[in-house]
Amino acid sequence: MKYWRKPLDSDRKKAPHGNVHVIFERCKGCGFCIAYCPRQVLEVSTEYNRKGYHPPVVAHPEKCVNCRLCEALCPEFAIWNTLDEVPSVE
Amino acid sequence: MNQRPRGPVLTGAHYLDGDHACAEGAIAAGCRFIAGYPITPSTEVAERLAERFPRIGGTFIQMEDELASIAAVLGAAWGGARAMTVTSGPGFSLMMENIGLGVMTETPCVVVNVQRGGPSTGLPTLTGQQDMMQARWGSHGDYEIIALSPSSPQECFDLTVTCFNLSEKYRVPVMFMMDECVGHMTEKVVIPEADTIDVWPRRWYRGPRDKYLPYAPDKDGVPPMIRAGDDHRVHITGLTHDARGYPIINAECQQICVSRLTDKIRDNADDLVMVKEEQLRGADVVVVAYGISARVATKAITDARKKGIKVGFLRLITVWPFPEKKIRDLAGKVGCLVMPEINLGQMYREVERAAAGKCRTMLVPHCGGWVHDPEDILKAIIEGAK
Amino acid sequence: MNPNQLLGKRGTADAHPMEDFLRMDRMPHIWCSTCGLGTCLTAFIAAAQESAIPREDIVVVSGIGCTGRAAGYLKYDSFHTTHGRAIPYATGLKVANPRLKVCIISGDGDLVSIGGNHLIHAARRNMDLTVICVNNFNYAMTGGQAAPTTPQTAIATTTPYGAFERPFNIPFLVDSCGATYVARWTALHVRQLTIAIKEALLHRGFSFIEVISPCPTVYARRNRLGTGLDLMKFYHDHSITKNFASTRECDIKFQQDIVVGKFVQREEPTYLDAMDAQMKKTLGAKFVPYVGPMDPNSERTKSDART
Amino acid sequence: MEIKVSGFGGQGIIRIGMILGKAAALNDNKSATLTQSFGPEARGGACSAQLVVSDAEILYPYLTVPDILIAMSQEAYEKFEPELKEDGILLIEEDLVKPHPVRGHIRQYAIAATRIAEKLGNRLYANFVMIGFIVAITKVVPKQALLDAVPGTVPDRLLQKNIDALEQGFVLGEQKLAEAK
Repeated sequence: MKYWRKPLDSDRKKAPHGNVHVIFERCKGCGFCIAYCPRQVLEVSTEYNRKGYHPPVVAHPEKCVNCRLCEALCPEFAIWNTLDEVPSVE
Repeated sequence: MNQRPRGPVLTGAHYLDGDHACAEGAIAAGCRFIAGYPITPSTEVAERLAERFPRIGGTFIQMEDELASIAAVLGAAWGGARAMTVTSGPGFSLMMENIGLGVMTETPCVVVNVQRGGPSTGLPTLTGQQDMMQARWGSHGDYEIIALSPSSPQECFDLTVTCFNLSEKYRVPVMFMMDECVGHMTEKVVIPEADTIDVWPRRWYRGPRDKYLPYAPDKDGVPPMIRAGDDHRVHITGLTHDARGYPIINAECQQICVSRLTDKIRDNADDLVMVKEEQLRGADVVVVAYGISARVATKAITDARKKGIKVGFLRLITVWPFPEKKIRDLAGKVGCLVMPEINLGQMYREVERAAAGKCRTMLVPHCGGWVHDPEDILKAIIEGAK
Repeated sequence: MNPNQLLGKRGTADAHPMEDFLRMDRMPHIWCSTCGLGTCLTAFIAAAQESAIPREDIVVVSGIGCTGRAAGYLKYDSFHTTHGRAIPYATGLKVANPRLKVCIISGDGDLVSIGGNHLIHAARRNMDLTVICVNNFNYAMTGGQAAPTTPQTAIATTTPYGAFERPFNIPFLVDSCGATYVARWTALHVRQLTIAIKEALLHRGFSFIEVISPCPTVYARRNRLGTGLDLMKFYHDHSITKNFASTRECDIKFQQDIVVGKFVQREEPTYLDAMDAQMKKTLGAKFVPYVGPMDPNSERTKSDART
Repeated sequence: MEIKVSGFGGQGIIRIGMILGKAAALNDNKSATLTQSFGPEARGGACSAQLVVSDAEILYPYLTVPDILIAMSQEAYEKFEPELKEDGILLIEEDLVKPHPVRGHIRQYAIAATRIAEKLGNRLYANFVMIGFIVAITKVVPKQALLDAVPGTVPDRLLQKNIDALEQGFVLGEQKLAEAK
């Protein structure tokens, strides 16, 4: 069961904005981060890393809300978020 | 009457059997953790400690089996306790895997084996000396071990302390190879004043915390130790490892790791070997024995001397590392080495090997269940003197 | 719930925040791509930080197998023991130094098969340990043999025609043996898993968490279940959260719904509490509580012997 | 001196050997080695304690030819009597052992230890009756050495009862000895 609603205080509260960091060579290309990013920030890269995997690329950096789910799911400690000082307005 | 409070060390003269004396030895050595599983004829040691420990600040845990007992002992040793477990043949077999882990991770602890007749369930209430080779070779892989064997309840006390000391000094599980006869034999046991008992401390690491390498040895080949919980963030593994304790799965690391584990015992054999020598000079025959067999052999030796035979006596207190040099030296000087043991030839193989054909060697075997008839040992001495 | 609070400290632009808690000189770890074990480590590290337990007090013990390697990657005092013996080893550590928070991270084969006896006895004693059992339904390290958790009909190398033995329902097993905290989550439920590990670490008594985790290389492949990502998607669609569900109802059937949640949380005297109480009761003033471990700075054994 | 105490498990056979040995080793400046053998049964199985007492260090700890045999069951009597030295001392539990004609120069004395113990309130005191009896007749240890050895071998609350039993055995022993002369 899924539904999305617009938070009542969305006009006052700004969603935080995060920066996604990826260590390209550490990734084993499982795709967990891409599949479960709630904001579809990530996409599969076309490039290979040295191990022959396709790490994620940050395709839509502006969409990141710093939820850190990619960081929590990554089995390789290859992706993480930092909080942007200036929250973006969406 | 003003009675002195009873301290941990039971100083004074007591009438104790070997099992109870061993328990008191453990207390005197500073052991405050024992994990065990009931098995005849060793249970008295655990029972006595279960009764004594809550009165002196020790902790006893009865585990679900011997696999668990030895694992808990290894864990406790790394937790910072001086730890011991007690068992007999079948339980000893179950402990073998983790004795290997103890060797590999250089964990000080004492494993007491009150031997009974085997194989399998064998003779639960009767004696044997049939685990001697298992003590040395029972776990898989190449390793060296220390094992001592007592001949009297007094030695059950004294040598238990020595076992702990050696395990701390060399960071290796030490096997205390008792047998049912010694374990259930009661004699006067004199326990010294606590201050006079030599208890060797653990080889604690005292350098800077972040510089600690769990397997970087001191000059004598033995690395210093830490205890869990002191923020050294060590990794301890049964895999072949480097000085950091990290697994390195290759032949080079195996060579360094395993040869140090064996060399630290082999190179210090002179320090480890304890024997009692009696009338070896000019002897035609020397009886080599250990444990209860050594006690029984004394009668045969006395009788043989009455018959005018020049018999020497070499009693092995350290059984592993095997007192090879002693035997080799003797072999060049005497006509025959006679070895009674309550098995069909275990330590005898070592005697034979060390003698290397330089003198005759004679085994006086016994399947277990009882000690030798001294007459049989006497016959061998007479035969050996011919 | 602020999710940020469940992830431990934040990273910087240069470094992943978990690096300080991992033995980075041992990375990359040996686990396959799309294996869930790395995710479990992240949850563990986050929970350990969130618990506010001093880092040096946390000790990790593992057995043998893929999950058995966990201890080797976590930068805590960590012990990689023999197959099945992590729990008794941990018991020794805990009893020898009750200050320690001893956690076992090991696999289903290690903990429930070869170590099954130790598992049930530690639960029975309510030994104050935290057990994280990563269940991937097979022996992965050795190539995918059947485990006591392999669901019926699943293919493993030793059940080439489909498993037919009944598998263990592990939460039910440990619950019935006396575990006082029991939960099950999947590797996908990172937030809930982190909360559960944190609760387990702070729980007094035997706490047990089963983590269903994908084994892409041997279990999934042999059963044509796709990659680990496909299994994560399966967990997403087929996990049913039922907190405090009866553990009896938590059987896992091949590719059917998985009941997850926190099943048990109760207060009972731990092994050490019970020992203490009983000794005080029977020995009274004669009871001398365990002296604690030897102190490297002033080893107590000698002076101890003199008292 | 070699002493064999025999009977069945539960009679306190080992404790007899234990207390005699303790008295000799700790209170009489002698060496005393106690060895035991028992079956797997906790109660009722054949049981014996062997005690060697000597002024010198005991090298060989086992019995060769017992000087003294205490038999508290028929089975033990049948089994061990033939081993007894020709001029040894044989002590038997009167109600439980029906002896054969005395062999050689053996001196044989009987005591109803169990019956006496039951009169004292519990048949478990039988071994202490026997201990007193043994010491009175064989003089293996001085009486005071024996009395000093008792504390610590039985629970404190039962100490006096056991001493009473011991005393009764001792008195009876002295009587039997006097009668025999």
